[in-house]
Amino acid sequence: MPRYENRESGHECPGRGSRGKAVRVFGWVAGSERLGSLSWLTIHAPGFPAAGPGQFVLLQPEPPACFLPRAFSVAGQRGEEISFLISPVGPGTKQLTNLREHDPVWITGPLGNGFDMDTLLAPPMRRAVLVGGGVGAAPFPLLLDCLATSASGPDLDVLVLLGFRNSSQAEGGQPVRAAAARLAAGGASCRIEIATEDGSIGKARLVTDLLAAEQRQGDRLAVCGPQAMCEAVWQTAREASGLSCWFSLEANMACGVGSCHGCASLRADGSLALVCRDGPVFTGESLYGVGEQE
Amino acid sequence: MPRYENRESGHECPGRGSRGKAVRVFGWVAGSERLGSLSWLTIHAPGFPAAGPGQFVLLQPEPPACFLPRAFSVAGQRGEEISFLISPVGPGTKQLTNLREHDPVWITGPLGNGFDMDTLLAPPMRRAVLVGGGVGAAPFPLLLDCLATSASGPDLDVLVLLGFRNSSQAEGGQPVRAAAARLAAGGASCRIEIATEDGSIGKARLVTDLLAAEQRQGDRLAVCGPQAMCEAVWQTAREASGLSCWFSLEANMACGVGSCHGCASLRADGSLALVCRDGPVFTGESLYGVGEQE
Amino acid sequence: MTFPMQSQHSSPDLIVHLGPLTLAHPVINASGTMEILELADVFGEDVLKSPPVGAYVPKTITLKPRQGNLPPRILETPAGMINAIGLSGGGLEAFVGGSLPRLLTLSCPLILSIGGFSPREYVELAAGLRQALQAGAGDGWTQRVGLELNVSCPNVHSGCLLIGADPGEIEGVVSAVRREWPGLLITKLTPNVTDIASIAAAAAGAGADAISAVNTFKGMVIDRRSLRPFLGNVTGGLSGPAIKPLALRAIFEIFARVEVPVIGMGGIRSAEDALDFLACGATVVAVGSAGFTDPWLTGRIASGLATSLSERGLTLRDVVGIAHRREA
Amino acid sequence: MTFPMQSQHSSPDLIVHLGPLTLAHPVINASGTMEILELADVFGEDVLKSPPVGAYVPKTITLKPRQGNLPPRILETPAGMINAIGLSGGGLEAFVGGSLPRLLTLSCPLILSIGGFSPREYVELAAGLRQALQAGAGDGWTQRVGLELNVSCPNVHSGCLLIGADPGEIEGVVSAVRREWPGLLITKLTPNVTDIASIAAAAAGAGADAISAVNTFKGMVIDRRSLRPFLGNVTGGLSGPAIKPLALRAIFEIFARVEVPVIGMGGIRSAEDALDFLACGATVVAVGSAGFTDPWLTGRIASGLATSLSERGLTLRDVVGIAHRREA
Ligand SMILES: Cc1cc2nc3c(=O)[nH]c(=O)nc-3n(C[C@H](O)[C@H](O)[C@H](O)COP(=O)(O)OP(=O)(O)OC[C@H]3O[C@@H](n4cnc5c(N)ncnc54)[C@H](O)[C@@H]3O)c2cc1C
Ligand SMILES: Cc1cc2nc3c(=O)[nH]c(=O)nc-3n(C[C@H](O)[C@H](O)[C@H](O)COP(=O)(O)OP(=O)(O)OC[C@H]3O[C@@H](n4cnc5c(N)ncnc54)[C@H](O)[C@@H]3O)c2cc1C
Ligand SMILES: Cc1cc2nc3c(=O)[nH]c(=O)nc-3n(C[C@H](O)[C@H](O)[C@H](O)COP(=O)(O)O)c2cc1C
Ligand SMILES: Cc1cc2nc3c(=O)[nH]c(=O)nc-3n(C[C@H](O)[C@H](O)[C@H](O)COP(=O)(O)O)c2cc1C
Ligand code: FES
Ligand code: FES
Repeated sequence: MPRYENRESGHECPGRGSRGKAVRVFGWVAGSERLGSLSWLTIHAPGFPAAGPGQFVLLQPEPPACFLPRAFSVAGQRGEEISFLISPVGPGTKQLTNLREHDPVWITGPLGNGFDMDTLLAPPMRRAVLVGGGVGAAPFPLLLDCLATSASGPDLDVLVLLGFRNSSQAEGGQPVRAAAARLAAGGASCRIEIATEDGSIGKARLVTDLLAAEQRQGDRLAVCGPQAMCEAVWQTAREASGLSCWFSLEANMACGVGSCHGCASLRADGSLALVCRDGPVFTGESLYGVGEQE
Repeated sequence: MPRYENRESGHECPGRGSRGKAVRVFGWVAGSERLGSLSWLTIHAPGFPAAGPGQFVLLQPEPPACFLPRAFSVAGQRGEEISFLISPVGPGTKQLTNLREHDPVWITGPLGNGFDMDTLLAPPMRRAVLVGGGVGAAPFPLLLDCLATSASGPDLDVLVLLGFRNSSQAEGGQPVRAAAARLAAGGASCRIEIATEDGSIGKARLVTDLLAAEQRQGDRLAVCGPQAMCEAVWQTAREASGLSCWFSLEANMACGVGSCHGCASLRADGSLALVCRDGPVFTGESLYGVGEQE
Repeated sequence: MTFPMQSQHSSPDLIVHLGPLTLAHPVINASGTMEILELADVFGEDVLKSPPVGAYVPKTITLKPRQGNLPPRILETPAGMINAIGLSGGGLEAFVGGSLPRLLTLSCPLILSIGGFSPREYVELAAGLRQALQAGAGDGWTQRVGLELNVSCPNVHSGCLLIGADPGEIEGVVSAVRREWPGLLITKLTPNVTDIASIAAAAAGAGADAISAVNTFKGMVIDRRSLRPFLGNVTGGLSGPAIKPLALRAIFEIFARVEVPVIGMGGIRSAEDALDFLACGATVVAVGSAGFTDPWLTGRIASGLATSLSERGLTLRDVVGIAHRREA
Repeated sequence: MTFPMQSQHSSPDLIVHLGPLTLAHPVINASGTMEILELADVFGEDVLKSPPVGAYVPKTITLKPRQGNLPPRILETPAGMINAIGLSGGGLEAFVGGSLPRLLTLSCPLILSIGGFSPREYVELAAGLRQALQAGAGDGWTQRVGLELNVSCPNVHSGCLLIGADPGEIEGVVSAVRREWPGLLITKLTPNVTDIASIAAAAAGAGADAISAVNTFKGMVIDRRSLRPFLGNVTGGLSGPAIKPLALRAIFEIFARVEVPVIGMGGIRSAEDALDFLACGATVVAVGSAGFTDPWLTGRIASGLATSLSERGLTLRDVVGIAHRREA
């Protein structure tokens, strides 16, 4: 049975209070599974604290193929077992997805702000919509598990929209499905829609097509995916009214903790934010502004 | 059953005629066994020609941990299966000894001159003495197999003297034992003596102690090991008379084929030899001269 | 959290004096690569109580607040990384009012790095810091705080790099700052010059108490998709293990030329690397990019140095510059 | 033996002209890193019949025979290697009498690299080669043979490096050789200078038809056991992927300054790397240390370039210098 399946949603979401509690520990691979073109990697990390949804870690196998560690969203956590959804795009991610059980890995985290669950769930709460593109689905299993253990868990209305390149990449959506099933098992309403660009599942469409068809006033959106998708989601969401959007960004990182100032990202007002320290989660307004659509 | 055991000595020794026939091919690991602190690595190398004893190859796994390939004596060959005795001393050798079956490896060779079997066996042939220190035993299984298939095979008198740091390293001598057994099975006289520096096998002694006790006029010595051991063997051998010595040298290499001029080694006359092209096997006289002992 | 054993890395064998400063061990961080207050935010306050560094060096301070260059600003390269941060930070006033008081509570010495866009700016920065320290750091602050002139940042379009490549300019800046700054004065050099030793000699001649080298090597990366420069700033500075052999050569040449102590850096990620720099002539070594992987690396390297020295039966003093002496 | 498909890497799309020379493709070897006659000895004569290179560059020729530096002469470094060969070879006479006739039978152009210890030696070398070629290479030899002045070797203790770091010296050597050499004249530059573009401008101004860059970066390695310099020559030259970002920056700056074509090298090991150099302004690229791993790498890179260009819908001409132009 795959590791992401059939587990109770046992994660205690720490809220945003995990600053000051990050660690750097030497862990090892507890499991690694291919999910189509993505991989589900689980690290046993002794003493690793509870991560919040949208928080990330730095991973570096020992011995490393790359000089710097790489950043990954925490996709799931069961105590000291932390899981990641990884897309093998370069040497760092390829080394990680080729690791075998017991291979040693340094892990630093949890890092960054993550999605602010209090704000996401603050009344008047209508519906949480999770929008993910490709490996951008990574933070959602943990986010769904946190919703399941939240006070309002059983009363929630949750919609998950995932876009993938093709059916092989879409296999990477399985841990999200599993977490959604756990949430629904607790009584919440939770639905998943999947779009593939090449139409290998359903007709060919983008995740923004799903969003345009589904979005309603008052939806709270948690978004993670490639930059172009994020911008398109923002454009789409602005056509409905009263939506709130939080985006989880990526940037090349070196330190992950605010030391190097390398992960700067331009905000709407022309200022620079550090993705690792000020993010990775930002509001749509701060990133893309409230000005007119071009 | 370990790969180096119980095989017929089936290798057709090519003599020194293999120049101009080297190849660079993409092979894969056919087997890897720990022998104490050393490893026996077998690569399946499609189209690889017959190597002579003392010839070497360049190995580089794919993807490589190191920028440059690394040089290794051919320790055994059965058709397209080439074996190596490897001591894990740094990143290159550690990557190689950690490879698993089917892992891909680039292999270039056979390179260098190797031991000249015609001269080694030229009449009046008395006895061939193989002297190896540590992983310097590497070329001997192939050398013994070549002796077994040589015309004079059944009439030979062969003595193998191996020195190791301790009993763990001495396990690396097993492929030499196996090859010696094959040679003896063909009718030759073949004896092995082993010395360990820490006395974990027999009493604590050096391979030169064995040599001093065993050497006879007219012995032909094929020597491979650390530089200090080679020099000590030369000093010891000069105390007997009429001995001929051939030494297989090491040097840091980049190209292995005479392009980079990096592997230069100083000869007795002050000139520089390229270990990869002019060696790796040199006569004792050319390396250490015939002058007075200090 | 794994933490280097305090007992080891403050072992008396490792104590070094850098002018008036006393360092518990010779392994410090390189400017711009370790923000200890950020580390405290992320990992907890312990790092402030027992900092892993022999002395702490904050990011280069500029006179005015700066955002730095447009992203992207960093990329990994073979065995290294390239950066084009371009000196981002709140500027002198924010530093003096914000970080400085907290940094002064650290148990280790502080080395403040400043970068100007003209000789005058260096002087203003030094004067501003001196005033703040005189007011807020108590008597004897010169025994706890040093100043490093970053005349070597490759990522800003005017000012410091130009100063750093010209012995005459260096002399001007160093001697002007020398008049304003009573404490330890370090000059950090760029390796992007024909003859770094003569620049070091100019700095020492003008009153620098120590030389720090090297800053990053100027390089660039091409974006694979567009075939245009990858970094927002077009060029950037290369650091990490890739440059270690080049940095060692620079330290070797500087040590042969000047009498003042040298702070060596460039690609250090292990105690062995640190030994290499000491052997070439560094009195103190700094860890830069490799610390991004492990914020406690400086402490671990100090522990490793202690072990390695005792295994070799050598003292720190024996090792500094040993590569210049014939084998015994 | 795996061999790059001839059909691909001599595809007309890849043909480049370097002065009077016509190269089937723009990927050549770097001097001192590929001895094609040795390759023929080891792998067989095929390599001479269809050389993988667009032009062949033998090791730098000196006037007198030289053994080069004492061993050890090479060591791997992070993502690269350091060497201190120090120009070993049989000297001009041996080259002219030995290798030259065989090299002239190659189907690709030949670029002869020379290194002198004084301006006079460069002139003598050029004159000696010109005479040999006039005598032995038939009419029109200038369309098949070029000359590269190695004024940039970091591993010899006098002469060429000093020349290579000074615009005035460069002008002297280049203009003197220019009078002796009627064919393509390339100057190969050292990156160990403050401003490589102004050195390139001096060479072009004095009559060089092309600039080749970069030679190795001066570095050193410490022996782990003795803590003394590892290389017999103390310092050596760093090459390989580690230096690629630095080399790209040099090419970018040279292209912006001079009109003559640039031969770019430094850490190339893939078609993507080659594209990076073309984008920065190289007309031809050279493979050095990475060829030690694979003697046919030049041919493979040429094939890869052809594929990559056609995937991008670009010609060679489009790509050369594209990093200097704004995105469309
Ligand atoms: C907060 C955060 C969370 C993340 N979460 C996840 C996750 O959960 N799962 C996941 O798979 N990934 C995640 N990522 C992305 C992941 O960190 C990167 O995919 C990873 O660093 C790639 O490393 P690599 O060595 O495989 O590739 P690299 O070779 O380092 O490439 C990294 C990126 O840079 C680009 N690049 C490199 N060199 C060049 C060049 N010369 N020109 C142009 N582009 C270049 C590559 O195309 C690639 O996109 C996250 C990133 C961040 C910042
Ligand atoms: C012809 C030939 C045949 C060989 N046959 C065999 C064989 O059959 N089996 C085998 O195990 N080995 C053999 N070797 C040796 C083998 O090539 C080396 O052990 C291997 O290259 C080491 O690579 P590495 O990456 O593991 O270590 P590296 O890190 O490359 O170290 C290589 C050597 O250099 C030294 N070194 C590296 N850096 C420094 C430094 N800074 N200061 C001082 N010393 C340094 C190391 O101590 C080590 O001895 C042979 C070598 C040659 C030339
Ligand atoms: C991201 C980054 C930022 C840096 N910022 C500064 C800086 O602000 N001031 C400075 O003097 N050097 C700065 N440097 C240079 C380092 O201090 C150091 O000199 C250089 O990186 C070489 O060391 P390393 O190879 O160990 O990284 C920076 C380097 C990096 C990688
Ligand atoms: C072992 C070795 C020998 C070299 N010999 C020469 C030489 O004789 N003449 C020369 O101009 N450059 C020489 N070089 C420099 C290379 O031609 C090239 O400029 C440099 O290595 C950078 O390219 P790379 O990073 O691809 O190796 C040598 C380089 C190496 C590694
Ligand atoms: S990754 Fe270093 S500051 Fe964000
Ligand atoms: S290893 Fe290159 S010449 Fe011998």
